[in-house]
Amino acid sequence: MENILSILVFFPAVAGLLGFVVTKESIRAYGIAVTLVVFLLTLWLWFSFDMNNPGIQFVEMIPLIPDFGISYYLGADGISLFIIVMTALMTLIGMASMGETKNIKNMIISLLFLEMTMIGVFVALDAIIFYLFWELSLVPMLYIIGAWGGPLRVYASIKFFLYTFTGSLLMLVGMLFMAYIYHNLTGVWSFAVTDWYALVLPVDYQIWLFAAFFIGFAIKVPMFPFHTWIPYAHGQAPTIGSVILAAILLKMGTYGFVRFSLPLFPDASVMAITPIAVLSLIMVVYTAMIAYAQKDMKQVIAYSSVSHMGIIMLGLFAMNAEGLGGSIFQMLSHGIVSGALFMLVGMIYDRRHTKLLSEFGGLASVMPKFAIIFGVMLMASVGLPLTIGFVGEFLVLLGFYKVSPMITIIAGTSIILGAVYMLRVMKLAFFGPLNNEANQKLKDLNARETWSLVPLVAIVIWLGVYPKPVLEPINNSVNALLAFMDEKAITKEAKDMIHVSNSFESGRPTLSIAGGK
Amino acid sequence: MLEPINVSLESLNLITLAPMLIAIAGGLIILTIDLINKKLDKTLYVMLTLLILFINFGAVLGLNVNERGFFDVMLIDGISIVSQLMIIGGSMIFIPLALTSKRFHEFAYPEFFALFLFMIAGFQFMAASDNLILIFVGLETASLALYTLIALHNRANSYEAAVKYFTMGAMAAGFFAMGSAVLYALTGSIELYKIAEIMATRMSETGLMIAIFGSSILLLVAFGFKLSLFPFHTWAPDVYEGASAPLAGYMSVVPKVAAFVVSIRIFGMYIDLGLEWVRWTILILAVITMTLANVMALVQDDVKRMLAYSSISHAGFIMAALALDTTEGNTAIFLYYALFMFTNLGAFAMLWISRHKVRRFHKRYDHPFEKFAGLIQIMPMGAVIMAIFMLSLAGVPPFSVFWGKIYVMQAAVNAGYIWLAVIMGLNSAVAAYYYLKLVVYMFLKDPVKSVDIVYYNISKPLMVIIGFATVATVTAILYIQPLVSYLYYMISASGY
Amino acid sequence: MFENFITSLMTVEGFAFYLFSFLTIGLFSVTVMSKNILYSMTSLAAAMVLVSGFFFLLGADFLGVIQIIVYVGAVIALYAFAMMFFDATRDIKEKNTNSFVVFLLGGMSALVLVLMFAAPIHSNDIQALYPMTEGVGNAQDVGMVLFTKYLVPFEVAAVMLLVAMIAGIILAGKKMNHSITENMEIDNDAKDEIMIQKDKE
Amino acid sequence: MIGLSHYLIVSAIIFSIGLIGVLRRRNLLMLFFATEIMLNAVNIAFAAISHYYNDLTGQMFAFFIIAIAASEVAVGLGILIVLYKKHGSLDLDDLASMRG
Amino acid sequence: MENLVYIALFAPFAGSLFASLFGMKEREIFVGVVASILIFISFLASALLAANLYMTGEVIHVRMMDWIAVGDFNVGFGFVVDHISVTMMSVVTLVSTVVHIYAIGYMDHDRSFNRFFSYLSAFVFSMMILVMSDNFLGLFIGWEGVGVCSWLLVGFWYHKEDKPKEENPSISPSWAANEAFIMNRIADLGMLIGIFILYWNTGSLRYDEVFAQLPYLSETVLAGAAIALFIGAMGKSAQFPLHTWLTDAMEGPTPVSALIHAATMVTAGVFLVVRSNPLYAMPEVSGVSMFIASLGTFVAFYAASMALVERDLKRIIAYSTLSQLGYMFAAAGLGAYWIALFHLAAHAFFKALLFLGGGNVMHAMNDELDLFKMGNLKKEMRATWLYMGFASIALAGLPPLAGFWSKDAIIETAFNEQTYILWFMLVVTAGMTAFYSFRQVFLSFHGEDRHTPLGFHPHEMYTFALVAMFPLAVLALITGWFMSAYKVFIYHIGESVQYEMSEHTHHLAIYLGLLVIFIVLASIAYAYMKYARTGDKAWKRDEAKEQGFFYKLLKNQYYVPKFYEEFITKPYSMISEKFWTGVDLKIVDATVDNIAKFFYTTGDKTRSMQTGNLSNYLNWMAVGGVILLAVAAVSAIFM
Repeated sequence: MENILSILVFFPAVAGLLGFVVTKESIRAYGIAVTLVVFLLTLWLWFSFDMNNPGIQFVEMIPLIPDFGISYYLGADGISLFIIVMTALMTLIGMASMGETKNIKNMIISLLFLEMTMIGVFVALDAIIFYLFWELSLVPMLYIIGAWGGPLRVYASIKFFLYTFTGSLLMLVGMLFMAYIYHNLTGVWSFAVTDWYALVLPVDYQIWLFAAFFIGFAIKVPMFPFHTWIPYAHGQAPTIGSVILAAILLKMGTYGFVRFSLPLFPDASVMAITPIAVLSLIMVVYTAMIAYAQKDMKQVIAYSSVSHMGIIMLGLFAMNAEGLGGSIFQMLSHGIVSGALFMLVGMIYDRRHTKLLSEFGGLASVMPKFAIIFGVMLMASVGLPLTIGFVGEFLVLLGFYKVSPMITIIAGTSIILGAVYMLRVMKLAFFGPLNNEANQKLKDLNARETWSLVPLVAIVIWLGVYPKPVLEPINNSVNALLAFMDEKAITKEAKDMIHVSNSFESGRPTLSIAGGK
Repeated sequence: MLEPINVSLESLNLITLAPMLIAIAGGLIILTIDLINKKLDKTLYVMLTLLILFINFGAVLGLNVNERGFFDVMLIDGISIVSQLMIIGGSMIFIPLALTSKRFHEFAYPEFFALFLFMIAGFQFMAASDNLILIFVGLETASLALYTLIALHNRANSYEAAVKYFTMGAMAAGFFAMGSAVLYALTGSIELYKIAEIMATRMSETGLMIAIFGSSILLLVAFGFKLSLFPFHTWAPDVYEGASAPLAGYMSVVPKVAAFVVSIRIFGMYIDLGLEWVRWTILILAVITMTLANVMALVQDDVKRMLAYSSISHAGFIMAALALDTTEGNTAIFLYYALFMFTNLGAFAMLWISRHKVRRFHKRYDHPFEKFAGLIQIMPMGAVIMAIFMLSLAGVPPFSVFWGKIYVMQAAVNAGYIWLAVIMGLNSAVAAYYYLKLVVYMFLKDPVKSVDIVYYNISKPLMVIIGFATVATVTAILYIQPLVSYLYYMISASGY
Repeated sequence: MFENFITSLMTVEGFAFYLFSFLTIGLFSVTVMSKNILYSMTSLAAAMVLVSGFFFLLGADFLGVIQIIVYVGAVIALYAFAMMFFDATRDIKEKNTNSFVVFLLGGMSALVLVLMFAAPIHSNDIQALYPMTEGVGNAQDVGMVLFTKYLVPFEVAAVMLLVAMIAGIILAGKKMNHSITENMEIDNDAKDEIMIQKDKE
Repeated sequence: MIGLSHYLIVSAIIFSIGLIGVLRRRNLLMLFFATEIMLNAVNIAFAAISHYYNDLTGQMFAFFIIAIAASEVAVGLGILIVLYKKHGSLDLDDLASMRG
Repeated sequence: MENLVYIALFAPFAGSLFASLFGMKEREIFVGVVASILIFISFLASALLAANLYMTGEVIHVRMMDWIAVGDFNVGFGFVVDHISVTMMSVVTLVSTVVHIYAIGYMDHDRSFNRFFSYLSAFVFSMMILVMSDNFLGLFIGWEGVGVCSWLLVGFWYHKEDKPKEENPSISPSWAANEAFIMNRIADLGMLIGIFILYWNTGSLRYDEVFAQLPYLSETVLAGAAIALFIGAMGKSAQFPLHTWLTDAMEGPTPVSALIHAATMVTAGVFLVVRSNPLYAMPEVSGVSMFIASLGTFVAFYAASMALVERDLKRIIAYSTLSQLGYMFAAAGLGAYWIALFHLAAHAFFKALLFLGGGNVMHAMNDELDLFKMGNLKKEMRATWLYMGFASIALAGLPPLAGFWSKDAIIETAFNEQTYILWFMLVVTAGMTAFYSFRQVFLSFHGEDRHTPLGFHPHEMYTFALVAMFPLAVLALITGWFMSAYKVFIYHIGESVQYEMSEHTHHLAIYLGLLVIFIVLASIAYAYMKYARTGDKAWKRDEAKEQGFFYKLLKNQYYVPKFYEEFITKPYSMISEKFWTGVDLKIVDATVDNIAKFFYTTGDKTRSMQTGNLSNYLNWMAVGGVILLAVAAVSAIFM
C-alpha cells in the first residue's frame, strides 16, 4: 500500500459521503466503525514506517496543476506520523464518547469530513494542498461549533472561522510569494515544500515570508494577542468540538511552523526566537493566570490549552533537538490530555448541563471513577513525570534553557501555575463536601464513557513511561531538520545560534558521554 | 469619381462573423416562429435558444486564432475566442433557468429569447473587434436588450432597475463616445491597434498628456460603469435586486466578460504605452471597489443584494488583475470569471428556485436571510449546495473560485504587487463574513417560520443546471490545469 | 485673442461657426434649465437642427441630413408622443437641490474638457485612413465607406434598431399590464404555494 | 481661422451642459434630453475632427452615434411607459424603493 | 542481586496496584495485609542489598530501560545501590513497613481503607525510585511521585469542608494538599533548572558522569547548579521560606505524617544534597554550602521556636521535624554529609515513632489534637506514653538514644567548623527541642486530667499496632550505637563524604556533649515543673501571656502564612481576575471585535451612499468622472 496516505485522507471523506445513506439509528456505529478503520490504518502506517529513515516516506506525487506548480503531493515523516495517528485516535475516541443525540447524522458526517481535512493537513507536502485542507477544516468545525454549541455558538463559530481565515489568507500570500521566488530562481513553478526547502533566501525575504506564515500559524496556535477566539470556541463548542479543536486543530499551527517556517526561513526563525519566546512567555504565564480566574470548568481547560501551546511554541524555537523534539512530543501529549479533559468536562456537562465550578464540589464522593481519570489527566496536564505530559514539557524547557536560561525560568513557572489552576479546579469540583443537592444523585461514568477514556489513560501512562517508540522517529526527523537548517542558514548569527544551542558548554570537547548508556 | 471597389470574398474572412450571425439568425428565427404560431410556449424557445447557442459555441470553437476579417473590423484573437466561449457558456447555463415550475412574466415572451440572442450577438461583437465603432454598437445592442430583459420581469422593482441601469448607461455611453472622440482626435483612428501605434509616436509631444489621460478617464468612466467599478457601481445592487435572480447572476458574469475584453484592449494599450498613471488609477479604484463593496455587503439583509455587492467586489478584484497588464493577469481575469461563473450562477440559481411570488419573509426583499434560516433541517441537500456556493465565493479551497483567487493573487505577486495580494487576501477575509452569514443562517439557526418548502420554484431542468454548477464548483481542481493552459495559450497568443 | 475672434467673424465660416455655437449652447442651456418640458423640448429640437448646421459647415452633409431626419424627425417626434402620453405638458415640479454642486461639476468638466481640447491635439502627421475623395459628394463618399468597411457595424446597428423596436413594442404593449410575475391567479400552481407554505402552527 | 479646437471646445461645452442636465434633472424625460445633448456634443467633435483630418471615419462614428441615440430613445421611452403605468410619475425622487 | 534491586523497587508498586484493584470497594483487611507484606519484602530486599554491600562493597548499577532519548539527551531508568541509597532504602522500607502495619489499625474505620493503602504503597514506590535512581531525572520522577502521593494522602479526607483560617490554620485537607503540592512545585522548578544546568554543562544526568565532570566546570555553573538543586531540596524538605506546607500537611491521616512528613519524603531534600555531595563539596560552591548550613540552622531554631507555643499535638511534631531537618542541612552544609545522613536515619525512626504515638493519642481522643484538652492520658494509654516518652528523649537528644549521637555530632561539626554562631544556635535549639518535646508529653500524658470533663473517653490503640511500633522504639534506642560502624560503611563512597572532627574538637567533644546534655536536662526539668505537676501547681492557661507579642508572633508562625495569603495568594487571584476581565476581554478581545465592528459600522455608514435615488447615482458617477478628469489634468500638467 504505497498510497496509504491517500487512502487515509480520502477514506473518511468517502465514508462521509456514503454516510448520508445510513439511517439515523445506525450512524453512530457507522461513524465509529469508519474512524476505527482509519485508526487501524494509521497504526498500520506507523508499523510500516521506517523508523531509521529521518526523511519523508510514503511519498505520493501526482502533478495536479502543473502550470501553477501545484501537485497532489503527500508524505509523512517522523514529525507528522504521530500527529496523524493521534488525529485518528482522538477522532475515534471523541466519536465513541460522544453524548450528542441531536442531529447525530450531520454530526458524524461532519466529523468524518473533518477527519479528512485534518489528516490532509498533516500529510500534505504541497503548500496549496496544505492550504486547501487547512481551510477546509474550518468548515465542518464551524458547523460543529455553531450547530451543537452553547448560547453564543454562532458568535463563537464565526469568530473562529473568520479569525483563522484571515490569518491563513495572509499566509496564502506568503505561499504565493514563495512560489514566485522559486519560479524566479529556478524558472519552474512549484508549490512543493520539498522543492522550496532547496531555496536559499535572502534574509529580508525570509523575514517577510516568515511574518506572513507566522500570522497564519500564530492565529491557529493560538499565540498571545491572537488567542481570544479560543475561549469562545471552546466555551461554546460541544464536547466533541472542543476535543478535536484542542487535540488536533491547534496542532496544525505548530505543525505549520515545523513544516514551513523553520526549514524554509532558518535565519528569520533564529531572529524570531526572542519575539516568539516573549509571546510564548506571555501565553504561558498570562493565560495560566486567566485560567485561574475562570468560573467555567471548560474555560479553564481552554485557557490552559493556550498556556500549553506556549510551551510548545517555545520548544519549536529552541533550535535544538531536545526542544524541538520535546515540542512535537508535547503536541501529542497536549492533544491527548486536553482532549481527554474536554471529554471529561463534557461528561459532567451531559449530566448537569452546567460547567460552572460553583455548581460542583465533592464530586469525588459520588463519581470516583470520574475523579480518578480526571486526576490522572490533571497530573498529566501539569506535567508529572511518568505521564505523557512530562516528557514534552521537560524536553522543551531543557532545550530552551540552552537558548535563554532566563526565559526558561519564567516559562518554567508553567509547572507551578499549571498546578495552581488545575488543582483549583480539582478542589472546587471534586473535593470538599457534597453540598449541592443536584450533584448527589450523579451517576458515575458509564461503560461507554469509561471505555473511551481508558485507552487515553493507558496512553498517557504508556508514553510517559516509555516514550521511545514515539520519540525515536521524531528525534530522527528533528535532527535531520536541524542539520538542514544549519546547512541552509546564511547569516553567521543564525548558524552560530544553531550551533550554540546544540552543543554543550563545558570544557569537555566531545559529546561521547550520553547519559545512561 | 469613386473607384469601384473589388473585394474578394475570401479576404473578407466571413467565417469570423459566423458566430454572431448564428445568434442573430437564431433571434430572427424565434421571432418568425412566434409570428407563425402564437401558442408555442417557453420550453420550445428555451431549447431552441440552447441549440442556437450550442451551434454558436461550435462556431466559435472552430475559429482560428489571430485572424482579422471584414476589412479588419473583426478581430478574432485569443481573448475574443475565449471570451465568446465564456459568454456563450454562461448564457447556456442561464437560459434553462427559464424553465421554472412557476411562471414568470419575461419567459412568456418569445421576444425575450430573441432579445437574449441579439444581446449575445452584441456581446460577441464587443469581444471580437478592436474597432471602437463596432464595440460601441455591439455594446449598445447588448445593453439595450439587457435593459429590456430586466424590465420584462414586470414588477415595480424591475422597472426601477431598468430605468436606473438605462439612465446611467446612457450617460456612460456619452462618456464612451467622448473618450473615443478624444482618441480619434489624438490619432485620427478608431481602431485600437492603429491608435496604439500612432499614440506611441505622439507620446513625446508636449501638452498632449492631458488629452491622453483625459481620454483614458472618459473611457474608464464608461467601462467602470459596465464593470461596476467605484464610483460608477451604484447601479449594480439596485439592478441586481430588481432583476430576476438568474438574470442578476447572468449580469454579474457575462456582460462583464465582454466589458473586460474591451477593457483589456483599451487599458492594456494605455498601460503598454507606459502610462503608469492609468495603471495606478485603475488599481486604486479596484481596491476601493473591492473593499467598499465588501463592507457594504456585510450589512445587507437580503441575500440577493448581498450577492450583488459581492459581485461588485469580485469585479474589483479582477479589475486589479487587469491593471497588472501581464499575461498572467489577463489570464487570471478569464480564469476567474470562468470559475466564478459556475459558482455565482449556481448561487443565483439557488435563489431563483427559492423565489416565491409573495414576499412572505420581508416587505421588500425576496430573499432575506431569514428565509434560509434552518434550511439544513428543511432541505439538507439544498442547504449543502448553497453552502458550497457560498464557501466557493468566499474562496475556500478546493471550490472553484479559490483557484481563480490564488491565480489572481499569484499574478499580483508575480507583477511585484505584493501589497495588492495582501489587500486581496484581507478583503477575502472580510468577504468571508457575509458569505458565512448565509451559511450560518442555513446551518446554525432554526427556521423562522415553520416552512416546509423553500425551494418552491424548482424543476428538473433547474436541478440539472444547479447540479452541473455544483459539480463544476466542487471538481474545479480537476479541470483547472487544462483550463489554465488553454486560457494562457489563447491569451499569450493574442499578445496580451 | 479677441482680435482673432473678430477676424474670424469676418469670414463666412467663422461667422456661421460662432452663430451656431452661441445658438446651440444657448438652446441646449434652455433645454437643461427650463422648467417647462415643452420649452425644453422645443429648444432641444431647435438646437439639434442647429447642430446639423455644424455638420454642413464641416462638410459632412450626409451627417447633417441624417441629424435632421433622425433627431428632429424621429427622436423629437417620439418624445412628443411620449410627452403627450405622460401628460407632461404642465410645469414639472423638480426639486433641483444641490444645484451648486451640479454647476460646479459641470463647470469643472467643461474646464477640463476645454483644457484637453485646447491642447495641441491636432497633428499634421496623421494619415487619413479613409480620406475624403475630392470631387465626390459626401453622401457618396460616406456610402462607400459605410458599405465596405463599416458594413458590419451597420448591420449590427440594424439589429440594434430591431432590438429597440421590439423593446419599445413589448414594453409599451398591453401584455405588460398584467404581471405574471406578481399575479398568482395566472399561475396554475398558485394554490400550491399557499398550501405548501401554510405555517405549521 | 476657425480651428479644430474651436469646434472641440464647443463640443466640450455642450457636453458639459448635457452633463449638467443629467445631474440636475429629476424628471426622467428631461433627463433623457440631456443624454441626447451629450451625444450630440460628441457628434460635433467627431464631425470636426473628421473634417480637419480629412478622414471619413469620424463621420462614420457620428453616424452610428445617431443610430444609437435613436435606439436609446426607443428603449428608454418603452421603459418609461411601463414605469409610468405602474408609478404614475416620472420623477426620480419617487423612484427610490431599492436602497441601502 | 539485580533481582533484589527490582524486588525492592517494585514490591511496593505491586502492593499499590493490588490495593488499587480494590480501591473503590468496601474495606478489606487483607488489602492492608498484602500491602504491608509487600513492603516488608521490599525491606528484606533492601536489607539484603545493604548486607551485600557491606560484605562485598560492590555497588550495583542497573539499567532497566530507556526513557527519554532525544538529540544528545539520553536518560534511562537506571538504578544504583550504593552506600547512600542503600541507607535510605533500608530506612524508608523499614519505616514504611511499620507504618503500613500500623495503618491497618489506624485506618480501621475508614471507608476508603483500600484506597489508602494503594496511595501509601505508591508513595513508597516513588520514594524508592527517588533514592535508588542513578540519575537526576530519575530522582526527579520519584521526587514528583512522592509529591503527588503526598498530595493524595494529605488530601485523603478530601470531603472535609473548608474552615476559616482562625478556626483551622490548615483550612481543609484538600487545601493543605494543594498547598503542599504547589509549594513543592515552586521548588521543583529550581530543581529542574539545576538539572538543565547540569545537563548542558556535562552532557549527562547520571550521578557518576556528572560528578566526573565537575572539576571541569566553571564556578558560576557549579554555583548555579548547587543553588538550583538546593532550591529543589528546600521545597521538599520544607526549608524556610517554603516551609508552611509542612504543618498544614498534618491534615492528612497520621500514618501519612509519620511516613511522609517525618521519615521519608521531607528528608528527600537532605538526601539530594547528600547525594550530590561531590557537587556541594566543590570548593567553588563553599558559599552555597555555607548558606545551606546557615539556613538549616536558622530553620532549626525558627521551627523550634514556633513549636514552643503550639497547642496542636501533630503540629508540634511537624515543627520538630522541620527543626531536625534544619539540623540535617546544617550538617550537610558544613560538609558532614554522612552525619546528616545518619541523623536522617536516626530521626526517621524516632520521629516516626513519635508520630505514630501521636496517632494513638488522636485515635483515642477522636481526632482531637489540642493539648490543652488532654492531660494525664498515661493512665489510659500506658504503652503509648512509653513510646512517646521514649521517642521524645531520643528527639531531645539524651544518651544513649539515637538522637543524642547524631545530633551531638552535628553540633560538634558546627563547632569544629568554627562557625560558633551556628553552634550556639544549634545548642540553644537543642534545649528548645527538649522543652517543647516534653511540654507536649507532659501536657498530654501528665498533669491534670482535662479531657474527661470534656467528655473524651480515651482508649489504647490496637495491640498489633503497638507491637508494630516496637521495632521503631528499638531502633530509636540502638541506632546511635552503630555510628562508627556506619561511618566505616559510608566512607567507601568517596572522599567527599568523609568528615572527621579535627584534633582540637576531638578533645573538647566530651565537654561539648555534656554541655548539651545539661541544657537538655534543664529544659526537660523546666517543662516538668511547668506542665507535669498536678494539684495546686497544675498548669493553667495564662491568657495574658497568650496576648503577648512574642507569643502571638510565634503562634502565628511569624505571620509568614498571613504574608503569603495577603501578598501572594490574594494578589494573584486579583491579578488573574483583572487579566481576564480587564485585559483579555476588554483589551485583547475587544480590539479584535472592534476591528470587525469597524468594518460593520463602515458598511452601515457607507450604506447610506446607496440612497436608491438615481439622481444621486448619476451624481456619484459624474463626481467620480469629473474628479478623475481633474486629477488627470492636474497630473498631466505637472508631469
